[in-house]
Formats: sequence, C-alpha cells, structure tokens
Amino acid sequence: MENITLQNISLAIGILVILIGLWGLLTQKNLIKIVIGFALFDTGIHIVMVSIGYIKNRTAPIIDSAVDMNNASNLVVDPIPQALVLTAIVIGLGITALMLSYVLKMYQKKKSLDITNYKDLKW
Amino acid sequence: MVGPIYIIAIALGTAFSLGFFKNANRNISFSLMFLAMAFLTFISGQWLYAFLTQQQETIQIFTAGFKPPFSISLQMGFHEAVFLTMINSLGLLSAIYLFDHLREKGVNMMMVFMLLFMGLNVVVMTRDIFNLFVFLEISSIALVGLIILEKKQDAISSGFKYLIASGVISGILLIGIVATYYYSGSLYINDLISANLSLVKGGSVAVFLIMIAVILELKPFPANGWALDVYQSVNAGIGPIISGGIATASLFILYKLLPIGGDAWLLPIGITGVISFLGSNFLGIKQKSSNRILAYSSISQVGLLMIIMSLSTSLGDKFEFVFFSVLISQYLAKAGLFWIAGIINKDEIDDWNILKKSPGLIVLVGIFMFTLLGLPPFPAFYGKWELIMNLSQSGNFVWVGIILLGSLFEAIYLLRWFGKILIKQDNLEDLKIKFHKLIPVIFVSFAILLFSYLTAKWSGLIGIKYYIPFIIALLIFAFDFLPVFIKNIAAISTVAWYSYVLIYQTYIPENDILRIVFGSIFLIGAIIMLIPGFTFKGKRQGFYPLVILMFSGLAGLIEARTTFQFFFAWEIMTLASYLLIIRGKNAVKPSFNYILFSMAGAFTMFAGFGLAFAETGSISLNALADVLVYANWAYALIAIGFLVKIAAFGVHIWLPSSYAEADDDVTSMISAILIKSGVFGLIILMLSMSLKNAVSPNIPYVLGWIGAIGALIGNMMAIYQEDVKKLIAYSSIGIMGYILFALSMMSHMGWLTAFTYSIVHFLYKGLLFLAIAGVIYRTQTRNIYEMGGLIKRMPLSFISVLIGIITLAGMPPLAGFAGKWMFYNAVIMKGWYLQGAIVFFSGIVAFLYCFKLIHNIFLGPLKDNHRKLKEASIWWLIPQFILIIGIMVISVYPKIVVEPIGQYLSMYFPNDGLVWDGTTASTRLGYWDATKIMTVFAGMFGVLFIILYSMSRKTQLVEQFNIVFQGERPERPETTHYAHNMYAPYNKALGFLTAPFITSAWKFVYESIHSISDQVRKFYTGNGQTYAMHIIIYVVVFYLFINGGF
Amino acid sequence: MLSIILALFLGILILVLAVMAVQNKNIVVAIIAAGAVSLFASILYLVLAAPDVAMTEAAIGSGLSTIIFFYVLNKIKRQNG
Amino acid sequence: MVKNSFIFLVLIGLAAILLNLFAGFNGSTELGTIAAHYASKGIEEVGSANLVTSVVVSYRGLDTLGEVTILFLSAAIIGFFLKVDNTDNKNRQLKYTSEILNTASQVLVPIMLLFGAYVFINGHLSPGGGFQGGAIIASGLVLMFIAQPKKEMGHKMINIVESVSGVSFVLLGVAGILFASGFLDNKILSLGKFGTLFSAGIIPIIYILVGLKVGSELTGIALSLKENQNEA
Repeated sequence: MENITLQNISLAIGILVILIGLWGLLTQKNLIKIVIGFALFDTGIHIVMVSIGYIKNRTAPIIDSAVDMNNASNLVVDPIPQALVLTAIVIGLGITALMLSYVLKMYQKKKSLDITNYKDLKW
Repeated sequence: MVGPIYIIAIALGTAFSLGFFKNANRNISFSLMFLAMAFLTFISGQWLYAFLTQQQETIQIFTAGFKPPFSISLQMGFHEAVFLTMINSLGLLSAIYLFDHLREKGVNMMMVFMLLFMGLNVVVMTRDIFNLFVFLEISSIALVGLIILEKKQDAISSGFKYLIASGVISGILLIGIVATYYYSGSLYINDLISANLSLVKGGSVAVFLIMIAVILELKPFPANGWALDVYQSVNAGIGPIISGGIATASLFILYKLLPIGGDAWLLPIGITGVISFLGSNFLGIKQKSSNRILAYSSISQVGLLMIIMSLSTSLGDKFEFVFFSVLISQYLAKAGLFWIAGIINKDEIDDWNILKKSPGLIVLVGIFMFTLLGLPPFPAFYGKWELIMNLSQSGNFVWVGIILLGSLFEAIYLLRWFGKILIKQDNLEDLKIKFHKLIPVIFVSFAILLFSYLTAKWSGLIGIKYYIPFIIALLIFAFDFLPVFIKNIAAISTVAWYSYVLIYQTYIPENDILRIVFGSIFLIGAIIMLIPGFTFKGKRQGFYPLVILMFSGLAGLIEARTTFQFFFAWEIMTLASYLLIIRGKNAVKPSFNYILFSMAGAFTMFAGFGLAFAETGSISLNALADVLVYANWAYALIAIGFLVKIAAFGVHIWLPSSYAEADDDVTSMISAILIKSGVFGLIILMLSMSLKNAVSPNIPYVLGWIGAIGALIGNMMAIYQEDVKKLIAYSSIGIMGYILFALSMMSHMGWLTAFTYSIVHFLYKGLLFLAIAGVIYRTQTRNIYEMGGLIKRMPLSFISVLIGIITLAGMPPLAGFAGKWMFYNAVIMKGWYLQGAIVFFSGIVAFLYCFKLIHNIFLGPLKDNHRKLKEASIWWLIPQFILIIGIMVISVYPKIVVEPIGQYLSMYFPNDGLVWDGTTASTRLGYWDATKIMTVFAGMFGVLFIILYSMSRKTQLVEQFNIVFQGERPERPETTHYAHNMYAPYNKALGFLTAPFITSAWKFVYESIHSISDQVRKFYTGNGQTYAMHIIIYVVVFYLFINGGF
Repeated sequence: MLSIILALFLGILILVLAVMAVQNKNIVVAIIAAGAVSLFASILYLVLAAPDVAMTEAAIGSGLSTIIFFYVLNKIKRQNG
Repeated sequence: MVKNSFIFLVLIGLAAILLNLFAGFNGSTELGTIAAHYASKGIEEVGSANLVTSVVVSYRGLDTLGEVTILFLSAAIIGFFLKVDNTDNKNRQLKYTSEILNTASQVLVPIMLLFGAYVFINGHLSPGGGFQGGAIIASGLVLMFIAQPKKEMGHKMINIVESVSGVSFVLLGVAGILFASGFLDNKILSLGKFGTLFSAGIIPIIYILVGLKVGSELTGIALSLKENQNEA
C-alpha cells in the first residue's frame, strides 16, 4: 500500500498513455489517427512531468494567503516541472497542428488517408 | 565586441518584424533577412577571431539577471565560436543560394529560414538542457517548413515522416530531461555533469534516454530512413542546411552532453559511429539519386565524427585537429556538392554529364569529392591519418579495418558518380546557371583550399616545400588559357629545374644510388615524356596542372622520409594519374577500375603504416625496420599497395584497359614511369623490412610466385591482343612480373636484375609506347590488323619499335640481354628452378608478341588508306631518339649503370655480386662482356646489312590484292587478314592460362557487394510508421546492448 | 486518500478513453476521446496541485487542438464528397 | 498481425526501460535546491506570487521566448503551406450556422476575450498567464468564426498583432541588457508592492505580450486550417 501514492498512480497513468499513444502511432494506418496517437504520446509525457514535480500534501506553487511566504519552500510543490510542461504543451500543439496541415495537404494530393500509400521515396 | 545574446535578439527581432512586411516588396524583406544573417555571421566570426588571436577567455552569458543554475545561461567558448561561425556562414551562403526561392515563396519562408539558424545558434550556446530541447524543436520545426519550400508530393510525405520521427525522438528526449531533473534537481548542464547520475539506477536510465535521443538526432544508421527521404526530396539548397547546419549542431550537442554520460558512453558512441559509417557507405553504393548519395555520405561522415568523438580521450591533444579537419572538410564539401546538385537540378547521377559543358564546375565537383574522400592535399586527409595512427596505436585494428573499408565503399560511389559526369554524350542540353547560385559554391571551394593550407600547417606533418607543386599547379591552372606550347615549356622547365635540385644537388652528392636511379626515371623520364605534348593543338585544359601534380607526387616518394610523407605523395600521384587517365576518350570505366584498385591498395598500405606505427611509435620510414611483432602483417599490407600499382598478378585487371584508353602521351608516362613507383615502394619496403629476420621468408616466396605467374599470364595475354596499346600494356604486366620475381629473390643478383630491368623497362617501354603512339596518331586506329607495311611510310618509327622489341625480348646485343643474363644467374643461385622455368617460358612467349608488333605493323603489304601517311611528328620522334641513345649506352657499356648499383646493393647483400674486370662482368656461374658482344654484333650486322642491301634490288614487288581469291566479299573483311587473331592456334593449347578468371573473380566480388547493398537497403520501406518503429527498436536494442538486459 | 481514489478513477477514465482514441474505427469518436483524455488529464493536474498546467491543458489540449482536428477532418470529408 | 505483435513486444521493451527509469520513484519529499531557491527567494527576486509564472517568464524566460517562436513558426509554416488564393471564395455560398450558436457566440465571444485578457494580466498573481489567456482568446475567436463565417478577421490584423507583440518581447529582453543585468531581466521596472496588479517588474507586460502573441498565433493557425476548407 505504501507504493500507492498519488504521484505513483499518475506516473503510471502517464507511462501507460505514452505507450498507448505510441501503439496508435505505430499501428494505425489512418493518418489522422496517427496524429491522435502522437498527441496522446505527448499528453502522456506531460502527465509524467507533472507527477514528477508533485510533493505529497503540498499546495500549488502560488504564494497567497494560504501559503506562508517565509516557509514557502516547505509548503508548495515543485514549480519547475510545471513551467516545463507549460512550454511542452504549447510546443506539442504547434507540432500537432503542423502534422495535421501535412495530413490535409497529403490528402489533397493523393486522396488517401492510408499511410502505406505514402512511400514516395524509399531505399 | 557584440555580445552573443544579440544573436538571439537580432534574429528573433528580425523574424518577428518581417511580419510587418508581408505585403511589402519582397526585396526589402529579403534584404532585412540577409542583413540579419550577415550580422549573425559577423558576431560569431568576431568571437572566433578573438579566440584565435587574442586569447579570449570563455565567457558565460546570464539571462534574466540571475546566475545559473537558477536561470538559463549561454556559453561562448572557442568550440562554440567555431561551430557558430560554421553554422552562420552556412546560413549566409544558403541565403544567397536560395535567394530566388525565398523571394518567390515570400516572407513566411524567410522567417522560417532565419529561425532555423537562430535555433541552432542557441542550441550550440545554451548550457540549459531544457532550453536546448526548446531551441532544437525550433530548428526541427523550421526544417519541416523548409522541406515544403517546393510543395512537391514526395517532399510533403517526407516532411510528414520527418515530423513523426522527430516527434518521437524529442518525446524521448523530453522524458529523459524530466527524469534527469528528478534525479539531479537541476537542468543546468554543468550540474548534471557533476551530479554523477550514472551511479543511481534511474539516473543512468535518464542519462540513457538523453544520450540516445541525441544520438538519434544524428540520424544513425539504420534508424534514419526519414532523414534520407528528406535529403532526397528537399530543394538542393536545403541539403547543406541539414548536413552542414543541423547535423553539425547535433554533433555539438553530443559533444556538450557527452560528459553527462561519462566515459562509459564513449564506446557505445564509437560503435554507433562505426555502424553508421560502414552501413551508410555500404548502402550508398547502389544509389542513383545524387541527393540521396549525398545523404548517405553525410550520415556516414557523421558516423566518422562520432568515432572520432568517442576517441577523444585517447586522441588527447590531437582530438581537436582530427575532429575539426574532418568536420570542416565534410561541411564545406557537402555544401558545395548539394549546391551544384541544385544548379544541375537533375536527380539521377546519370544525368550529371550535363556538366560537360561547364568544365569549371567539374573541377569544383572534383575538389568537393576528393575532399569528402579525404584525399590529399585536402584537410580530412591529415585528420584521417592521425585517426588511423591513433586507432592502431591503441590496438583497435578492427576499427581501422572498418573505417578503411567504409572509406572504400564511399570511394566506390563517389568516384563512380564522378566518372558519370565525364561520360561523353551528344546533344546535351545547356546548363542554365544563375549567378547567385554560383557564388556560394565558389566561396566554399576557396574555403576548402584555404583550409587545406591551414590544416597542413597545423598538422606539422609536412614541410613548406610540399605546397610548392600545388602552387605551381594552381598557377598553371590560372594560366590555363595559354596555348599548349607555352604551358608545355613551362611544365618541362619546372620538372627540369626540380630534377636538377633533387638529383644533381641532393642525391648525387649523397651518392644515394636508389634515389638517383628512381629519381632519374621519374623526373628525367618526365621531361622526355612531356616532349610529345608539343604536338597537341589548342589549350589542353587541365592537363598540365595534373601532370605537375603527378610528377610532384613521384618526386615526393623519392623525398619522403616519413610514412606520412610517403603516403601523401603516393595519394597525390595516384589521384593525379587517375585524373590524367580519365581524360581519355572512353576512359571513364577503365579509370574507375584503376582508382578503385589503387585506393584499395592505398588503404591496405595505410593500415600497414598504422601497424608499423602501433609498434614503433614513429612515422619515420627507417623505423619500419624496427617492426618486429606485427612485421608480417605490416609487410604484407604495405606490399599489397605496391603490388596494385605494379599490376601484379591478381590485381592486374585495371591495367590493360586503363593504358589502352588513356591519351597516348599519358600512356607513355604511366607505363614507363608511374608504374615504377610501385617498384620503388617495394624496394624501400624490402630494404627496411625483409632484410630483418622479423618478416617470414614465406612472404617473399609467395611474392616470387606471384611475379612468375604474372610474367607468364601477362605475356600470354599480350600475344592475343588486337589492340596494340593493350598488347604493350599486357607486356608491362609481364615485365613487372619479372621485376617482382627478381626482387623477391632477396639476393644481390636478383636485385641487380630488378634495378636494371626497371631502368631498361623505362627506356624501351617508353620507346615502344611513343613509337606506337606516333603510329596511332597517324593511322587513327589501334587495331593491329588494320596496320601493315608501315616501314615504308614511317621508317624511323620502325627503327624505334625494332630496338624496343629487341630490348624487350632480351636478345643480345641490346640492354635487355644484360638483364636476362643477370636474371638467370640470380635464379640459378637462388635455386628457384620451377619459378625460373615459368619465367623462362614466358620469355619465349614474349618473342611471339614482339614478332607480332614488328611484323604486322611495319612489314607486309601497306594498307590502301595508309599510302599517303607521313612519318610521325618530330615531337614524337625526339624522345624516342633520346631513349634509343639511352638503350645504346647501356647496351654498349652497361658497367656505368650496373656497377654503381652493385656497389650500392653490396651494402645490403654483400655476397654473390658481380665482379667487374674491365668491361667483363662475371659471377661464379659465368661471364659476359657487353662491349665485346656489341662489337661483334655490330660487325655481323654490318656485313648482313650490306649483303641484304645488295640483294634488295632483286626483290619482286607483289601485287597488293592478289591474296584474296574468294568470289564473295566477306562479312567482316578484316577477319580474312592474316594478322587478325594471329595466334589463335596457340589459344587451343594454352587457352586455359588466359581464361579471364581473375577478372571474373573481381567482377563477382564487385557485383555481390552491389546486390547485397541493394537487398539490405530494402528495409527502408518508405513508410513513416516503419521509420518511427526503427527508432523505437533502436532505443530498445541500444538499451539492451548497454545494460545487457532490462 | 480521497485524492488517490479520484486519481485512480481519473486514471481508468483516461486509459479507457486513450484506448478508444487509438482503436476506435470512427475518427470523430477518436478525436473526441482524445480531447476527453486531455480534459481528464487537466483535472488530474488540478489534483496534482498544478492549476496553471490544468488551465493550459484544458484550453489547448482539449479545446483548441480538438477544434483543429475537426477542422481538418471536416475539410477532408468535404473533399471526399 | 505478426507485425502488430512485434510492435507490441518492442513497446513492452520500451515500457521496461521506462519502468527502470522510475524504478526507485516514490515521489519527492523535498524541493531540490533550485526549486527551493525559487520558492523561498522567488518573491524577493522576481515578485510574482505565482511561482510558475516567475519561472516561466523570468528565470526561464528564454524558454518562453523560444516557445512563442515555435508557435510563430508553426503559424508561418501552416500559413504558407495552406495558402490559397481566395478568388473563388467570394462567390461561394456561405453556410450559416444555427441561430442558437450565433446568439450564443455573440454573448460568449466578448466574455471569452475578456476572460482571456484577465487571465494573462493576472498571470503573476493567480493561476494562468500568457499561454492560457492566449489560448482562451484564440478559442473565443475561433468560436466566432464558427458562428459567423462571414465575419472575416483578416490575417493582416493577426500578423500585425503577432509582429508587434513579438518584436516588443525581444525589445524588452534587450532592454534588460541595457537597463538591468541581462537579457530578459525582470528588474527593468521596480518589483512594486507584492501581490498587486502592477508588481513583479515586467512580468505583467511580458505576459500581456505573450498572451497577445499566443492568441494571434493560435488564431492564425486555426484560421489557416479553416480558410483552407474553402479551397475547392
């Protein structure tokens, strides 16, 4: 029971979402679903990141009336992973949007959403 | 100085503000972007300058007003400055190159272009690992944008593959970064290095993820399919940005983060590099698309750089030298080739012969390719040398083998490509070259030349006098517009001056007979063989620089005191001779064989030198004598290099067609002179190594057999040739067999024979080729059966050939007999009777082709279309006379040559020498007096001549065509000619000896390599998903490899 | 303890939705499921004391990116028809 | 099927690696030195109540600059990629959405825009900030496009907002070098009274710029993808 802590659970969720996302990325033939898989992969990483910064029984890293300013370092969770996640989420959106625009353009050229039809170059 | 932080400010500010200009004149926005790129280059260049000249200290730049680890900091040190200067100047040049594309595509693409370089700059400078991640993402996203600069279908799908693959990689990197943060509490790279994360279990996995992601960013073989597709599909202007910008920055990331992994990571990175280097080069062999070849080559070079990086500790203070010489030459040359590919705008390398119309570009392509191959005098040569020496010294012989093998594969595809450029083809389209695309190409070629000079200076391996030939060659190249006549005079006088300095001023005073003999063959021979050049009309562009380089390489062999200098000169000579041969009309394929064999031979020689260095720790040629433990291997490996050059049996197949297809005067040069470089090398090698007991006597024994068989097969092949140049070429193989055999006897007489043969072969082979060339020049054919009766039209040539073949056949009274006489003495003394018998038999065979030469060309009825032929030009005849004089002098008075050589050899072989008494030379087996023989022969000849001359009045002229009585005109009239297929009957008896099984064997090897390469590359399925899969498999396998389990 | 149960509950939801997003043949359902994963992840972030991340994930992960997915899907469908 | 089971195996391998990665993971109990420094000195040094904000905008401000650059890049690439000439769009019959959505959007959009602005202006005091605010604004604008396709908000406007905010961000960073101790230094302005709107140096300004920039970039991306729908 000791191992079942909040951060362990969320970490496990994160890892599983990563794997599910990769599974989708690697097995689905539909371009849009591949992008979905990638988005899930990203989300999973974000969950892992946030769980790493969590500290049991602490509050959000915002110094307000509930948090004593002088003892803040013993009261709040780690702000750094959260800051990193913020950045990562936005980057992830940028990449997802780019992927989707590629999908759109690929579809316009070949009228197919099946990735196996896009082996234009090989070897 | 302008602070490095302004790089970010300027680049971002410009990119953001370009948004204001979306509807404005695109020239304005382009100028803004260009100015910004120029400023970036200026900032980094200025720092580099400060580091180089002013002992500038490495500085840290803090952002946000806090010190690290609390805030993100950047670092500007010497290495950063080098990398940034490389990246930014590439950006500037790329901007010039892509001028029309960027202008046409508009502001968005300009922003993307700028941001790519901005990202790379920060990636290089930052000391914060997450910041590195963010800016790496910027660069890769920007690249995704540039991929679709042209919205082609294949570019779009390869862009998607790239997105998926780089998405997966950056995901892995991100997990690694966060986990590293968890285990160390910091994102500051210096903290991570000192945190010793590898000690914690999870920490080591975190480090693993970071390192593997960085390695994957380098596109290691085989998890790199997406990158190859991108390379192939993008606009050629983007290629350099990937290989010279992104890959360079990624290498720097590896360099920067390597300390986090610690020394434990050196070996895995080295192995990754080895696999990439060998694998990519291997798969490159089968490629036909120029961009894809460049992609494979880029990846292989990155692999090589990874190897170098993994050796950073053992390379010690040589590391920077090796790393940067390879990195920068690859960076410059690759950019140049990509840009030229863009100018040509043809994907298939078969279409590259469009360049035929722009010889200037061909020269540039050559410079770039030879730079990539690490041939001298280009920078990577020095780096590779140090690398191989170091690897050998640390006992990594397998790695040496792999690197050399990989380099050979690379040579195969790059040189085959180079050959394709030179293939002649009619009605080629015109090449439209936009001026702005040419600027960067020319710029990098100058940068290569400058950097070559700097590396040579930095290396300290060669002295200033090694630059002189290059300067002369460049000078001649600069004055290439002058007519042949002037350039020929210049070339002759240069060589004459040099031989005066070298032989007369240096070696004659030192009485160094070996070097006097070979120096004279090389340089005085050069003067003689250059004389026919006067017959050529026009400009003969590019010929003279190459000739100068070839002879300087030969002279360099004579002068070399270290293995490095020797190898340097060897490669220069090989490269220049390759380029001379390839100038011939149909010489592309033969010259490819030549260079391929030569390079393979050079690489084994290289490995041999490495072995020697591993044992003695010295690169002095004299130190070869101290090699004991590795003696057999080193000896054999080095010898292979020389055997290739003398076309010893087994590696001879390059020779006949190369000789045949080269220009006529080039053939004389290579056959009479160049081939002796191998003999010289063997002598040097044997003098220092064979005489010690460390080398097993079996090796010379085997060499003796190779020589004997070579003599037989060469002569056998010669008799069946219809092509007169091939005939003489095969006879060269035979003679080289004699020489090899003689040398391998390791006795006084054997060596005396070899020396004498070398001189005599030089004389008569030059004579024969010159005379025949004169004939070919007049008759316009090389087929023997199309000649005949030329004695009437070309009597002087006839005399030359007559003297030539008498000497060749070793008949008294001419000098060839001296050689033969000594030869048999040597064989009998050594007791190699069986081999001796083979060689003796092959001597008889030689009579057959000698007869064929003189009879079928000069005797018999004159061909109808040859009735008006003139004697060969005076410029062909003058050198022949000189050579005849040489033959005569040696024939009459061999003592002047043989005695000093004998004295010299007595230092090494004190026993069983010739004893001279007046003009009589004797051994314990017999004696011989050339002068007397000559007198007697001259007397007999005089008598015979008078008799024959007096009878000649009575000869009856035969009607020319009365020999044919058939009623029908034969399908191929030449087959009825008696000279056609002359020795076919012998073929029935001895045909098995001339079956082309050596050729078939090599062909089999070559084709197997190709088909394996073709099969292996099939795992690049072209499916982006599979590529992503490769990445994950790579990660898992790598993990298993490192940890031996989960 | 309550937060652990909540997290477990969210976790199951997230995983089920994730599998749905990957495996469901209907792309519309898949996109919605993926958006829902983000939405529940943002609740998880709240539990993990990360309100900033939660807001971002909700706005970007489940909001905007779902919209973008639908834009693209819509466009593809229209081209098809 | 064989292929999928192989993929499954490989993913199991990856899972094993990730398990090893967190083998000893049981959650932190203490902040690391750097995080502790942020928690205890952050207010003094940066003056923002929201520690995430002080990390994002100040301590790791360069990351944020990079991040808006990424969005900027994506927007530029997508804009270029999906660019179509709108000539035949003019004649196209625009499809009107339902009355309810239309009315709702008229109410909702201003509220969302306001809320977004609120979120980024208060980023240093409460949860939220430039990204979140920007995303909310973008969502609002996108909602507006859905409801009223006719109400075109030109790329031009977006571009200008994007550029102005981006250039100002960089200029503020440079001002840090000139007037304080480094690029993106927060202390160009005084930190003010802790906990008030006008405090924490330039954080509010930067967050406004980030909000505008992210908002315009996201809108730009959405707009590009949407406009492309009109392509025949």
